[in-house]
Amino acid sequence: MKEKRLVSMKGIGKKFGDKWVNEQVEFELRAGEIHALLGENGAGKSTLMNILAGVYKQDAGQLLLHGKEAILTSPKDAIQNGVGMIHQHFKLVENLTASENIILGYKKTFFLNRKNISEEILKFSQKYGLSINPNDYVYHMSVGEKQRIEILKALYRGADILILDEPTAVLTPQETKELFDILRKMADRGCGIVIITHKMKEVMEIADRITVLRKGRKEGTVLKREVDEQRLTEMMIGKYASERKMKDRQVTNEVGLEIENVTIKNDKGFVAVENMSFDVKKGEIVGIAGISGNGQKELAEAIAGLREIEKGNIKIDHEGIKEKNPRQIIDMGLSYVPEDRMGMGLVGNMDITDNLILKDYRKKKARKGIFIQKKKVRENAKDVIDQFEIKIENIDAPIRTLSGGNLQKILLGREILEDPKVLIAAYPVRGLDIATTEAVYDLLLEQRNRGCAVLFISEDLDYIMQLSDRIVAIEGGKVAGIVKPDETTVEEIGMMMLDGQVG
Amino acid sequence: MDNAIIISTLSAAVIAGTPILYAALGEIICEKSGNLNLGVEGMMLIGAVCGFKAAVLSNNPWVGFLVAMLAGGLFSLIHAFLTITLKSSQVVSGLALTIFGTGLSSFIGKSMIGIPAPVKFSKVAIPILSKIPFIGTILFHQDVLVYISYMMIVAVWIYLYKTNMGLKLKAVGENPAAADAVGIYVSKIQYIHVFIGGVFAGAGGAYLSLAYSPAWLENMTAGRGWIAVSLVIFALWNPVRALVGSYIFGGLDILGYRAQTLGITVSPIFMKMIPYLFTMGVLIFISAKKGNRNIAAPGALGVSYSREER
Amino acid sequence: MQKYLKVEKRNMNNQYGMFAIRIGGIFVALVLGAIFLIFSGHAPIDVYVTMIDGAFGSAYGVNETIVKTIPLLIAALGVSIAFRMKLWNIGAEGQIYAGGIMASGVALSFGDLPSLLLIPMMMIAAFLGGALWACVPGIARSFWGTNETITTLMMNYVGILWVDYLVFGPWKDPKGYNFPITAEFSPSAFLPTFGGTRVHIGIVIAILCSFVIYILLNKTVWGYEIRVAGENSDVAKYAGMNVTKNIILTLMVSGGIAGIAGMTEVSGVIHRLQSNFSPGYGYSAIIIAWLARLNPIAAIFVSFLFGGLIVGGYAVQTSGLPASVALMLQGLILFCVLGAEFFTGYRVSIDKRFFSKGEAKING
Amino acid sequence: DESKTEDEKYKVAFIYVGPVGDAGWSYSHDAGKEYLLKEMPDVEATYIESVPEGSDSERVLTELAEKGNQIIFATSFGYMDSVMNVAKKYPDVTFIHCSGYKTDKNVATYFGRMYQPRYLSGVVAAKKTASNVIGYVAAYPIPEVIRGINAFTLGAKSVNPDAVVKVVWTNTWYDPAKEKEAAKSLLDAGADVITQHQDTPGPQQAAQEQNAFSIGYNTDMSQFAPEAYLTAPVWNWGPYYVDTVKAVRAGTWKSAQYWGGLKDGVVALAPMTDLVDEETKALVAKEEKKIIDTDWDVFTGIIKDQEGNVKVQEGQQLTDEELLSMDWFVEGVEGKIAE
Ligand SMILES: Nc1ncnc2c1ncn2[C@@H]1O[C@H](COP(=O)(O)OP(=O)(O)OP(=O)(O)O)[C@@H](O)[C@H]1O
Ligand SMILES: Nc1ncnc2c1ncn2[C@@H]1O[C@H](COP(=O)(O)OP(=O)(O)OP(=O)(O)O)[C@@H](O)[C@H]1O
Ligand SMILES: [Mg+2]
Ligand SMILES: [Mg+2]
Repeated sequence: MKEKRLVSMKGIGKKFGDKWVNEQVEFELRAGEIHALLGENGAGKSTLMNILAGVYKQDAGQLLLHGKEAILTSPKDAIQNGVGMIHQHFKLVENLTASENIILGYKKTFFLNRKNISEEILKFSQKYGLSINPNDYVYHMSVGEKQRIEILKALYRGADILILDEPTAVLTPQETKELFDILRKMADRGCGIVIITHKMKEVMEIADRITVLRKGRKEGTVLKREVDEQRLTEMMIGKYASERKMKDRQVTNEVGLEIENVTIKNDKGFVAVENMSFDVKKGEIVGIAGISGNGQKELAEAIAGLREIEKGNIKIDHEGIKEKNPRQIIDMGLSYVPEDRMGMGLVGNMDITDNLILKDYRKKKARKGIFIQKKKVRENAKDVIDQFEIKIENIDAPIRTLSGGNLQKILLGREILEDPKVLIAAYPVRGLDIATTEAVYDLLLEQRNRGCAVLFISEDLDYIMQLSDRIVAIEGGKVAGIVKPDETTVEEIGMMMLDGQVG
Repeated sequence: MDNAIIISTLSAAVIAGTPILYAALGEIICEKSGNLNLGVEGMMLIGAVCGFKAAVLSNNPWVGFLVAMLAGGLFSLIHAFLTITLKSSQVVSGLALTIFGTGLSSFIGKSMIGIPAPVKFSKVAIPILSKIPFIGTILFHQDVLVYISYMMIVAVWIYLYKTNMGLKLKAVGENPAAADAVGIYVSKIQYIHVFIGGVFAGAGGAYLSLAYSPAWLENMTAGRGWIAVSLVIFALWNPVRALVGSYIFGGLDILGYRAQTLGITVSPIFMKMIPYLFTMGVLIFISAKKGNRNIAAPGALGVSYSREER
Repeated sequence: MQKYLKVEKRNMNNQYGMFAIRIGGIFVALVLGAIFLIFSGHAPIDVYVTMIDGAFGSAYGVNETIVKTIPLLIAALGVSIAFRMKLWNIGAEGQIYAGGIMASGVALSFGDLPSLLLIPMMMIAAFLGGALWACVPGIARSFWGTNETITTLMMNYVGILWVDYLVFGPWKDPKGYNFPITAEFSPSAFLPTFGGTRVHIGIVIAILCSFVIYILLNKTVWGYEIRVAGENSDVAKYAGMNVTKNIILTLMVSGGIAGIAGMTEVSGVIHRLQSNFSPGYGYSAIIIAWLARLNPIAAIFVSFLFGGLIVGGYAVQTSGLPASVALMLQGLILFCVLGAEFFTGYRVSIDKRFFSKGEAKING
Repeated sequence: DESKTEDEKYKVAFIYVGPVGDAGWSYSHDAGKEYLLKEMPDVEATYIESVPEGSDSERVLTELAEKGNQIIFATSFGYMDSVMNVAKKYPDVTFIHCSGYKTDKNVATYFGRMYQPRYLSGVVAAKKTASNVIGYVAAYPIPEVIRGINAFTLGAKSVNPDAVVKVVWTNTWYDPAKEKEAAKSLLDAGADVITQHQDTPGPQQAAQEQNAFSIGYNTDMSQFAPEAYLTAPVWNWGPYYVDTVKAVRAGTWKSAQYWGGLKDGVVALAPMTDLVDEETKALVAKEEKKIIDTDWDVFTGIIKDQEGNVKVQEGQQLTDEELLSMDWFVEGVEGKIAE
């Protein structure tokens, strides 16, 4: 079998500061294949692909595209060589429309004929079976839609090398399935596709070949049919993660968090959560299942006091929070791991110590009079780093450049150390590798077993089923059904999420 | 107030607004690319002095006007180099540009002091339009540079909203990483538009030294560059609103004098405060009404883009 | 060109390296300046010697540079506080004027009081004046999100005009032949000076302020809050901080400190209120705060050097250089110092990929 | 200072509040400096321009004294305190302060009776006006400006009792565009002759554009508005500077409050253009002679203020003190002295 080689990367090395994050990496992509790139958080996957996409310049090694050596000095060079990358954080201009984003920088005419363009883009998208509304502004769009725009953007530029960096992290199962269908179709047309993901199941489903990176170096490239999940995990982390033990929980019937007929509006002033009611008992994990954008964010923010409750009330430990400010709610025992780590939970430009005291800088343990006891809290930070196995080189450096997994550990560590009465965890494992995911779930279970009321928001139904004691399916801001995992199926919950019907 | 006085007041407002209109248009274009250039005052002075000198030497006001634009543009490249290539703070670079421009302009202008403009732009009535009652005299009995400013509004509006380049510009100003990812040369776009901003500021300066009060005097812009910077926010980065804003500002600026001739006895010092208080008031009003944190500011305004940053 | 270069971010920890790069920047400025000076018919070495000599070459020069440093430093401290919270207070100039007005008001009304009482009163008044000036933009920003860059700028003009109003009107010195100045303050309103120099106690106040503000910003709960809110107000709200209150408070403290610069100027140097008493200290303060990277201790040195730049700028005029050239030299030095900052944060190297052996290569 | 050798130059310094390039006040002093250099080649003159009136002036003055200047001319009112402070420390240096009122052993003041040529220019304006409305663009309500307006009005009234002088305050010394606007507002309000107490030619240009007439200030401004310009009251500091430097050098100088008028040549009315008719020229010449040759001066009674109250009795004259602190308008001025 002699296939056309689209990409070969030879001996690639890249360093940030003085640290090599890619070293001697060999990578090859053939036409018509879907090639999965695996590795722990921080293994250097995104960096390697960014080199391929012209974003970073490698410090060592050679890059061949379509058989010829290429020196990429900018993404433009990469695009001209048929490389299109869909980044982990979408690179879309929020206040441009879909079609504007797609043609951006590519149309050579002087005037911009929006009408023609949107017709053209509509046809183009239909050709690939990617449904979008060309005149919609990006800030209106769901994640799935945004991703389709990104793919169209690459295709529109004639890319035959397509890189997707964790495309499924934010998608619903249905959306993921659609995406995979599309990717397969494109591969069949002769494209080479690289997909980075942390979800083994997906790798086994979609990939033809798999390359594993470990600590910046290549661990190996294998054919999917020759390996299984366990073997891959071993390649990634050197050992196989053990089965999770669902330790016995402290059975109580006491309510920790109560949502009572709550109505909440979103940023644009529309009702996002309508007349919602449920409760979370102490020592219980309640999973919220729903397609993202159906009120989860608004609900979580309202509980944290960051959003006004229009109607109804929310009670933590039987005490209403309606007239309380975020500070008071924190003091009542709420911990909140928000969906947007860097946008809300952590400050990228501050060091780990400053980030760890974000919630209790006012409390005794961090403060003396008007002063913050930097020395003392720095010592505490070291303990946290050890306890949660956070990989950090310089404790006084801003946390901005840490990998997603480490950031999440910092965030979770901080919230859990508070010994909360109620813990909200919104998409806590998004973008995390298997080992870290397991670690996070263990932490959540630990909290539950300690007697904390945990509200767990996720779009991954498998995990919700595994972890939750009860599941609240929501759709359109309303409760579609409350079920127990052992009394239902993934399909049933999926149905509830989609059309709000209780099966 | 009789009609004639109202007309002449409004007509004067248009003139008073024109130099700031030019500069504000330029700053809008510049800021649309995500670059905040606070050196408008300096660039206007450079435009004023170079335009004047060129007009004197060539005995042709058009040469003066073109040279002014070129000079303003070239001068702005200092800021471009510092902020785009060297990623310096845009605020500080702009302030330094004003300091430098003040010095450079008076240096260039040393030999031009006390010389009247041998040529200048005078008023020309546009045949039919100027006959329109009321509006005609106000808008169409002005000098050529005022007419050019009308055309510039339209041109800039089309450029920003109806061309491919305008789209790229918006993308660069909103999200340079996204623009970069689709192969737009972010720094090239920024250089070009900082340059255009300088060109317009130069034109605004030249309006002062070639049409408004044709002569070169050191520091003759007297703070108009700063007004232009404020106008950009006032206009929410929209050229048409900049037009309205400039004329309102120009009008408020001269209102104090008109009021005095009518025997209104409010202290002229307070009258002088009105434009500033007015700008503040309107800004507050707009933001209170919109309830939107950054209203229409380009998303990446003031931040230097660097590709490998995380 | 840029294509063949590799620009990488670096975390420079080497203090000497940083220092060397900045000195390099100044050196480049001097070379560029020299080229320009030669072209315009001046002897560069003479000009530089005069400049440095004027600012630092004699006890008198140093004293005068210190006199200049006082308002620059205090105002720079003021703006640094706001900048830490990413509040772009460019209204220090107006706050200086407001502070000057309030201090003068106290000095003119309570001239009989002893220094020990009067001067602290003036200082408090000046603080309140500056704070008042900054709280208008502060309130607008925190409640309606109004961009404070422009509102603070507008308040500058209003402040300057208020001084005009007062000195032309109600506060005009009755014995001053109707000239637009207030009466001279009573001596008890003068800040004490050192020896026969014009250096006044304001320098002690300024340096004290630097340390206090350093501690305030870096060691206290409030400093922590404004840093967090400056980085990301959503995080601050999430952490239960009262961002609305902090915006107003921070801007008021920022303005209040700048207001004190107005007080030290009228009470320490001019001894009365007059039009345009600040020649743009508020704007220079922004540059200083930035070059000091918002570090109050660094601001002491930067202000001193900046003061020297201004004093030296006048000194070179005595050797026949017009003011315009002095201004240009100042601008040039600023440009180069700013440009040099880049090299402390980035490493530039040649992209070796282009120069390695190999067959035909493709790129954009 | 006796130890100086013959060939060493005598050092004199000037400090200006504005840039030399303002074409106005500082420019007029610089012209005086140039005249001094021409007349006395062995004098070396330094100037420092754009010195703010705040704390900087004291240092600049000190520096100039340190540099061995024998005489320092401080050309703005706001330098007064600084001059007094520095003069105490340098008793051997002579300080001459323009437009102030404080003196010392080594500090004198000097100024010109600009109101005299202003009076004459009032005559010119009143003869020229057809509308009987004359516009006056005024900078700030300080005694010097008020005095000028009053003198101008008295001159105008002396030949044309129907004339009124409309005043607009700009509150700037130096903003050509704004000053032009102020003049335009006066023209729109019916004025057909414009005069100014401003440092830029903006008002002149406004007059020319609207086919009106104009009277300049500071220096001959004819080139800015050749079709409108009639004349201008101008400063002529040169001769005074020469006399002062000579006197100080000769050791004959004494501290004084010098206030020179037409007689001394410090102020003058610039040559009238052809737009002024012969009759007016003759009339002006007669008035000028009266001021120079007789005891009569502009502010000789009977003079009434705007409300019609008699401020100066028949035959009486205002004292210099009263002139220096003038804060009221004479009858015929339309406008208010702003609070
Ligand atoms: N721009 C940057 N500046 C400095 N360090 C960086 C930068 N980008 C990445 N790194 C560091 O390089 C290493 C590799 O990062 P990279 O993003 O490639 O990992 P990854 O395999 O994509 O991880 P993840 O699964 O979390 O996305 C990490 O240690 C990260 O902290
Ligand atoms: N990220 C966003 N979230 C919510 N609304 C947005 C977002 N970006 C833009 N908008 C809104 O979308 C509208 C269009 O914004 P945009 O900045 O594109 O305007 P524009 O094309 O620059 O035109 P104009 O200059 O007239 O404002 C505005 O009303 C703006 O408030
Ligand atoms: Mg990654
Ligand atoms: Mg917009």
